Amino acid sequence: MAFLVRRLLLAVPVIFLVTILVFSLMHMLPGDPATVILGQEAPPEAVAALREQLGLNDPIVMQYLHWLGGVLHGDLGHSLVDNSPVSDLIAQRLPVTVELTIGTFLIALIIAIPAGIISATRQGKFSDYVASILAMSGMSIPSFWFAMMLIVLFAVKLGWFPASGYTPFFENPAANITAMILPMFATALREAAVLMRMLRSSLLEVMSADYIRTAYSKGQRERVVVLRHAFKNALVPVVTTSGLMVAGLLGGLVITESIFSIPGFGKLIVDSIYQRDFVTVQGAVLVSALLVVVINLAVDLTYSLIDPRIKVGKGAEG
Amino acid sequence: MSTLLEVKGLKKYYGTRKEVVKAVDDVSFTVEEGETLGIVGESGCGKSTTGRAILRLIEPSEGEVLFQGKPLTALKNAELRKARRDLQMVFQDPFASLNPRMTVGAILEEPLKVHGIGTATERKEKVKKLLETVGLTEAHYDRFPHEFSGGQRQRIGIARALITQPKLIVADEPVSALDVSIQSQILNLMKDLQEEFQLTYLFISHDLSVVRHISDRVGVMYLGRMVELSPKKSLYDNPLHPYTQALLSAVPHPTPGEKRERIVLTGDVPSPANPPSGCAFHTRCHACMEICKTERPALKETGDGHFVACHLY
Amino acid sequence: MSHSATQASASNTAVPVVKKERRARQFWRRFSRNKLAVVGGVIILVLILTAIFAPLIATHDPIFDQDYNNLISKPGNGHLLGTDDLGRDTFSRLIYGARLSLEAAAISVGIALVIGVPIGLVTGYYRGVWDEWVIMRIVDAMQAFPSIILALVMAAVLGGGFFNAMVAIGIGFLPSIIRITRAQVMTVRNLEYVQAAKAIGARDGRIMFLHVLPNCLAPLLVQATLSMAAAIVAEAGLSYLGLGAAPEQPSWGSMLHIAQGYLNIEPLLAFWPGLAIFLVVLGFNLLGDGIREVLDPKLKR
Amino acid sequence: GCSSSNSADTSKSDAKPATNAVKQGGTVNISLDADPPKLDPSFSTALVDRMVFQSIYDKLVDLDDKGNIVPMLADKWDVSPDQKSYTFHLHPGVKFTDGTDFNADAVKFNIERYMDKASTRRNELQAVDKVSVVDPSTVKIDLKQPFAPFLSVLTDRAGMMVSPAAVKQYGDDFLNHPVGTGPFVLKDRVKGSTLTLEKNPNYWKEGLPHLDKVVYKIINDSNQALNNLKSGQVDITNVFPTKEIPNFANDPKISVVNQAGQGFQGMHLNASKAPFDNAALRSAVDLMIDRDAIVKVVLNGAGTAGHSPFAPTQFAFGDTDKFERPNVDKAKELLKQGGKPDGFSFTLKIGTTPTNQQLGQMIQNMLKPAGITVNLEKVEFGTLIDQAKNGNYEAVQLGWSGRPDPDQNLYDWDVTDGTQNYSRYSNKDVDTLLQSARVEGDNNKRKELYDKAMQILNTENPYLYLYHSNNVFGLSKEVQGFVYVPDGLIRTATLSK
Amino acid sequence: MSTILEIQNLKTQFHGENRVIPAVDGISFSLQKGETLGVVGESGCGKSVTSLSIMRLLAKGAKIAEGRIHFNGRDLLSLSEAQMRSVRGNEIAMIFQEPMTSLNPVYTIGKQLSEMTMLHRGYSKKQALDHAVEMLKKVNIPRPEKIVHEYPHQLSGGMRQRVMIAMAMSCDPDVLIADEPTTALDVTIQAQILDLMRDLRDRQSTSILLITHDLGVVAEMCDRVIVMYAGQVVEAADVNSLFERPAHPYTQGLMRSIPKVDADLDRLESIPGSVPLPGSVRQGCRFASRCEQAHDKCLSDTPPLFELGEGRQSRCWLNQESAIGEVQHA
Ligand SMILES: Nc1ncnc2c1ncn2[C@@H]1O[C@H](COP(=O)(O)OP(=O)(O)OP(=O)(O)O)[C@@H](O)[C@H]1O
Ligand SMILES: Nc1ncnc2c1ncn2[C@@H]1O[C@H](COP(=O)(O)OP(=O)(O)OP(=O)(O)O)[C@@H](O)[C@H]1O
Ligand SMILES: [Mg+2]
Ligand SMILES: [Mg+2]
Repeated sequence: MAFLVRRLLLAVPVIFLVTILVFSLMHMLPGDPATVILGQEAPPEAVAALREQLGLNDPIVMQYLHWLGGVLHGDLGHSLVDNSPVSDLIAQRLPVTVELTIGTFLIALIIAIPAGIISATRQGKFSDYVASILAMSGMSIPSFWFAMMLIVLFAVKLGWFPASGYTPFFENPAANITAMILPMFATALREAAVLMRMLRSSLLEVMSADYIRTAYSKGQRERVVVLRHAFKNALVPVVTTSGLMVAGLLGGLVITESIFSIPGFGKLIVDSIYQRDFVTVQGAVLVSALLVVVINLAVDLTYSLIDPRIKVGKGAEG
Repeated sequence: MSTLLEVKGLKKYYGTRKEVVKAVDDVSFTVEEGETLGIVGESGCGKSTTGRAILRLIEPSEGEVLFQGKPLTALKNAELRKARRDLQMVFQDPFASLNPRMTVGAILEEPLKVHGIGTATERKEKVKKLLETVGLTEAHYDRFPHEFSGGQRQRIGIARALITQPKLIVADEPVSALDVSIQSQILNLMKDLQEEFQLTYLFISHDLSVVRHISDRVGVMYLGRMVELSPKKSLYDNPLHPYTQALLSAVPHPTPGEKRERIVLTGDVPSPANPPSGCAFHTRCHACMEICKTERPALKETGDGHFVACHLY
Repeated sequence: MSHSATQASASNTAVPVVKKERRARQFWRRFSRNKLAVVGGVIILVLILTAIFAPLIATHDPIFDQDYNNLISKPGNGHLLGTDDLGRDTFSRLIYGARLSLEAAAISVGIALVIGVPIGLVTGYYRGVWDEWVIMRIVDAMQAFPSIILALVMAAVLGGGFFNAMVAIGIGFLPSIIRITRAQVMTVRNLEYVQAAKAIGARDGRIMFLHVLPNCLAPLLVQATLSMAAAIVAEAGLSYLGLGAAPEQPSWGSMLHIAQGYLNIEPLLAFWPGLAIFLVVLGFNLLGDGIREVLDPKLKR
Repeated sequence: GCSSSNSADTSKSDAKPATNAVKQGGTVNISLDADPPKLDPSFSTALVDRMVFQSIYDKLVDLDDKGNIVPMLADKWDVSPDQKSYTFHLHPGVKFTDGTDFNADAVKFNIERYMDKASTRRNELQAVDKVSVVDPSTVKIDLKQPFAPFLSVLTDRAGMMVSPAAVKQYGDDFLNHPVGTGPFVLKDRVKGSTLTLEKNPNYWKEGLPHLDKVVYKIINDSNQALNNLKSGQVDITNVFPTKEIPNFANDPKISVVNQAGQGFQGMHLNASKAPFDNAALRSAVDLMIDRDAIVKVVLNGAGTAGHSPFAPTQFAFGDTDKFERPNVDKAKELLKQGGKPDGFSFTLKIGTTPTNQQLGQMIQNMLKPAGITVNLEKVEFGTLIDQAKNGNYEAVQLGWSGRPDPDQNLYDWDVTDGTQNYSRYSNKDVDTLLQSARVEGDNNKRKELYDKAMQILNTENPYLYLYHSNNVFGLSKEVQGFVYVPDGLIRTATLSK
Repeated sequence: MSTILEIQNLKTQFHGENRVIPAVDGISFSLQKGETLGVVGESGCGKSVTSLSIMRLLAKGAKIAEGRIHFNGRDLLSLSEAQMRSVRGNEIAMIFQEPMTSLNPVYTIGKQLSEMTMLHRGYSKKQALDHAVEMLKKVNIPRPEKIVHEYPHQLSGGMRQRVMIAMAMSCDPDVLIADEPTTALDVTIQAQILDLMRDLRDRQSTSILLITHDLGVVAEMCDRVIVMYAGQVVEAADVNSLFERPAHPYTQGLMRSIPKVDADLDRLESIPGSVPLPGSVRQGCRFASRCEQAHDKCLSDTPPLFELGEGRQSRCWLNQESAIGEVQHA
């Protein structure tokens, strides 16, 4: 518990910096939000009025503090564009991306773990080569291109899956899943490749460790040595990568989301940037940074589950 | 003979907020000009830390180091860099102590460059000559470290320490990474060089035989403290501290069938983060008394330059 | 003296301990045994040659050779891979696209290295408050920021254009470059040869740049190569979102962006630039991986 | 003085003979290419908002399929001879979907709300002096001076009636809780994804709407929208990839609505700074552009090349829309006049869509023979508008979706300090002409005034008109009752499936 | 005394970057029941490769090219992998040099100790754990009931090496191969471990193959010694004769180059140069380049391993006259 508190406290400056970073970046963006929101036809008075109403005429620092004050009271503010609470927007969009992320990650794991193990234990053999080449290719395919090709094949030519669109899971689970499969696969391929390579090299390293030789010297069979003795030890870097990956996916599915017209979190941020909806962007990025912190925490907790040497709270900084 | 180096109350604590590792805890000794002071002790007892703190490669937490009467510990950075011309170090790991991206020539010339000694050609000459001195040849000048064996690398390390013609060389386990037959080559070389250049050595090792061979005086460290310090003969023939006695008796002799009284210590060396109170050795000492548990014994002379920190004396 | 002399000659005769091979050649030999890495190297070489000799290889002008009577045509009619939405020769645009891809990789990774390496070097060497509480927290904050969004905003802040977009992508690479440099510096600075340099009285600057930095380059080289792959994908991604290279520039990413509109009509239009990106990214990845394998002592066999 | 007075009894759905009974119930899915940001007509700025508004709100008057102004909530209206006073006779017994009454008070409330400083409708209603309630079903609007486009304005957002009670209840958040008198009621919304509307069971037009549900789905990409149309997940798409039009000529399931709209596309040339402070150079650029090629390539023929802001359906349309074929010699002549005989270069800022890019590159290519070098700069839309407004550009490509009245497509662009006069163009004669056209009630006279203004503008060329694009919808053949209205907005009340 | 393990002409090769490295080049020796056989030699001379060859646990790229390993009447090299597994840990057990890294960091001591008996003796978890506690007691680990639930990183180096020994002894193996079991430990801890090994050997009459480079350890522990140089046996003798009258110049040099803890030597002798890489000497005696007594024949002719009587062997032309024969296969 003390550890959790300490870690969260340590995260405070980071979160704080994130807010400053996003705030200043958004205010450095060319394009006055009032102008963007009101569009081409707006008369200058309306723009001025909106600026006033949005508090855009206050000094930047005041705007920041005002926003921060709200955040500290649990109020992320209201969207500049449609006035709905930013927290509602996030609550609507985040679960979609979370579903997408989890699905992507699971698919990636299901591919990566067996492939990584096979490739590591058959190092230098044909199957290793095949797996390595496939992994390298997987890593090199731009996911949005891959997505486009998947749409051409599976949605347009074969018609197995919808080309795009999104149905909330609780509305129609089957429709939800069929709509999510292509986007998940489009992204998962690359992630699987990354994980697989990480697992492979980590396993190879572990397989040359002394304690693996010890395990063999006990008369243990290879399968047991690999799955029991080596695998768990090889997981630490894989978990690190997974953490980074999940964190990256949560904010980084923008392009997948736009290709498949999925109303996700990344798209919310990008759309809000385009609409100069500062408040929404700030809120969303803040939440995303918090998620990163939480994921890192989860990763650290996982470490200590895997490796008793890593005491929770130690070895955080690399 | 005059005192070249004087170490007074040297301490080095590594602190995390929760625990303090007392790597070196109040160590004092002197090194006379031209002699070799050996320091022995088990792994983690603070030998290296002592050596490095003297050269201020790590900043000592407390204490004073006088070199030729001048306090090294008080020097500013620039002065310290200058002073390092006279104080050199030979490192333990012949594989890690040479920059893999520099040629032997560049490695050896660097100290000269740093101290602005000689012209380019003079430096090159000097290096080539020194290569011969340490048992290598001119031909090695342009080679990279990875092209050498461990023993040869250690020669290069020694040459680097020698090139500025220092007065004191701190050698931190210079032979422990080497095979026996190579080890003796290096030990011989070091002895020869000492003679040739009137060097003073602070020789750190965990190997009692090696220390005996090379040293004039020997200090024994345990858990960051100096427990015994004495001329070699009297230390090896008549060890006073129970730890020294145990240490000496634990060394296997290459004499088969020899029957010896062996003191086998129980337990492990305690952690320097949490050293026992009083005499740090009392937890493993066969002669432990009540006073040992509470009072830390001072290093006192029992005669003939033989110092011991033990309540028995 | 006599002793050392005899030893000198003796040790000479027994020297042949380690191969007398120079690093570069040894590197090359190891590298060339890794077939995949060689494939990667060849791909990149072909890319570079294509970029240099684009005018000789291309059959048409990539920008101004528009033919409004021959839009989105299939291969044929003097167009090796058909034409695009303005009747331009797809093949020629692909060929010229190699230049942009190389520039994208060079600019973004260059920026990241030029800024990131010194920061990582200095903070990793000195550690302390600045490192821990300022630089690393900023790096954390940047990493907590979704990377594509960072690039997007930075690109918008810096203003349009290819160069700026690449700078934005380069800034996105900064955190990882700083981290890798710093981690490496922190390992290397404790190595004995760095201590040795300190012991001979060398200044910090000399130690950092002569002793620490050169020995940190291996992982940076790997990271740089892999980042080049990432840069090309990122450029395509930004182009896909409508930012990046000027519209007439035959960047593969913007070609893809345009081609997406014709996916139902002519999927091949999206196929070619995608394939080009894939191959080049694969090339950089294989190369980076090969270099890593050669340099990583743990993987040496 | 032609005070139109119309008194068609109920709704225009009667225009269609309801011979065999229209199918009731069911859902129609309409794809929109963007998420409607603000469901409040008072603050709405986006074209796509207006799509959804057609289902939620009714207007005082509406447009019919010919573009004529027809009754809606106002059964009829009288215009005073000085054209400064409009009296609307409201349809009786209409209720908002929150159960409150629609009456003259509500109209007064709405018009005044739109005139508020913060409202984006303010500019459209600036001619309004005051609104007075004559009796519960009669409301009178007085203008400061005659304003010819007034009724046209009321066919759109400024004429939409929202529930005053709901506005009071929700305040700023009304835009997320829209309440009108329309055929459908907003039930559920997932931002960025769907808007689900349900039938208004008490709709005042007898027998309407037919559908139980209308779902707007946000699909940004027109190709994706088409894919969804093909697979049946969507019944109507509000955009259609024009290059696909020929492929659907005989499609059994999908028909394409491809009709002229009211808008125009073109580019602003910044007349306040070099090089385009020189009219000859502007004209040289104008002359070199091959508009026919653009329509062919960019629109795949779904539009008409043009040289004026007036769409073919509008009364002001005519000879002013004609243009010359590109002519290098003549252009060179103009360049000489402009003091740049060897050509010049300028930066054209364009948006980031593929169409924007295509257009930009064609212009770049077309100007090359005259020695004019175009540097294209892709600018993200938010920045683009900002820079256009601030005059921070040399040339910028921006168009207009169009409105029914010519004034709404010209006045603000070319009058000195007009809200859309990004070209920073100023010409006394043009100002006078456009002002007079505004207050003139007779459309024939107005056309003359516009012709005169366009003659000046087509030689001065502060804005280069390029083409009028069509509105192109994809429509499943299962959908019945679709009526194309030239404002390009889909009316859902009459749909059935 | 009966022979329990006999190595005949063992040749183990590494397939290096572009050549074959004969790491072990024709080694023969035997281990008697209850005997401790020391193997000494400089780093890289092939000690570990020999032991790993016996266990058939060589790293990838290594191959046993020739030879036989007879163990209890079977040739280990001809066993199937499954048969070999039942030998490993059960009949021949092994302790490695690095106690710090030879235990799996993610499992408890108890779990790692149990693995062996569950595998070879079919113990239940409970039985195996009890047995583990029993074994830990035998190696003098205090509070064994607690230690079985701890992880390796919670133990000191000495404790871990005891655990390794306990593990190796779990199934009462006939042969224990100890590859530099104390090299990583401090002298005082080394003394504890050596005491323990002696004790176990005396109680259970296990045969021990003790690999070390420390002649002191050899003198204290071993009955017989073989000295290896560059992949070959250069001398074999009982421990007393070896230290009193080393026959091979290399052994002689080795003896003279170690500093003594109980005597002051003015100057050490040293063997110049360093061990040649296996396979780098193609002709003549592998030690010739470092040998003070080398003559022409040493450079041109490869010496065989001469049988000197009383079980002594030496690979040096100087011993040719006193030889009573040559070891076969050599
Ligand atoms: N940078 C450091 N931070 C924390 N503790 C340290 C650090 N360096 C050394 N120590 C600790 O200080 C103690 C003394 O270390 P030192 O390296 O001086 O021992 P040593 O006698 O040289 O041991 P060895 O024989 O293993 O080289 C050890 O317990 C070590 O763990
Ligand atoms: N995995 C390997 N690949 C290639 N060569 C190897 C490998 N392992 C060992 N060798 C070579 O085999 C020879 C014998 O190695 P071995 O490990 O048996 O030496 P050792 O006598 O145990 O030395 P040490 O005392 O250092 O443990 C060495 O020269 C070494 O270079
Ligand atoms: Mg040390
Ligand atoms: Mg070994």
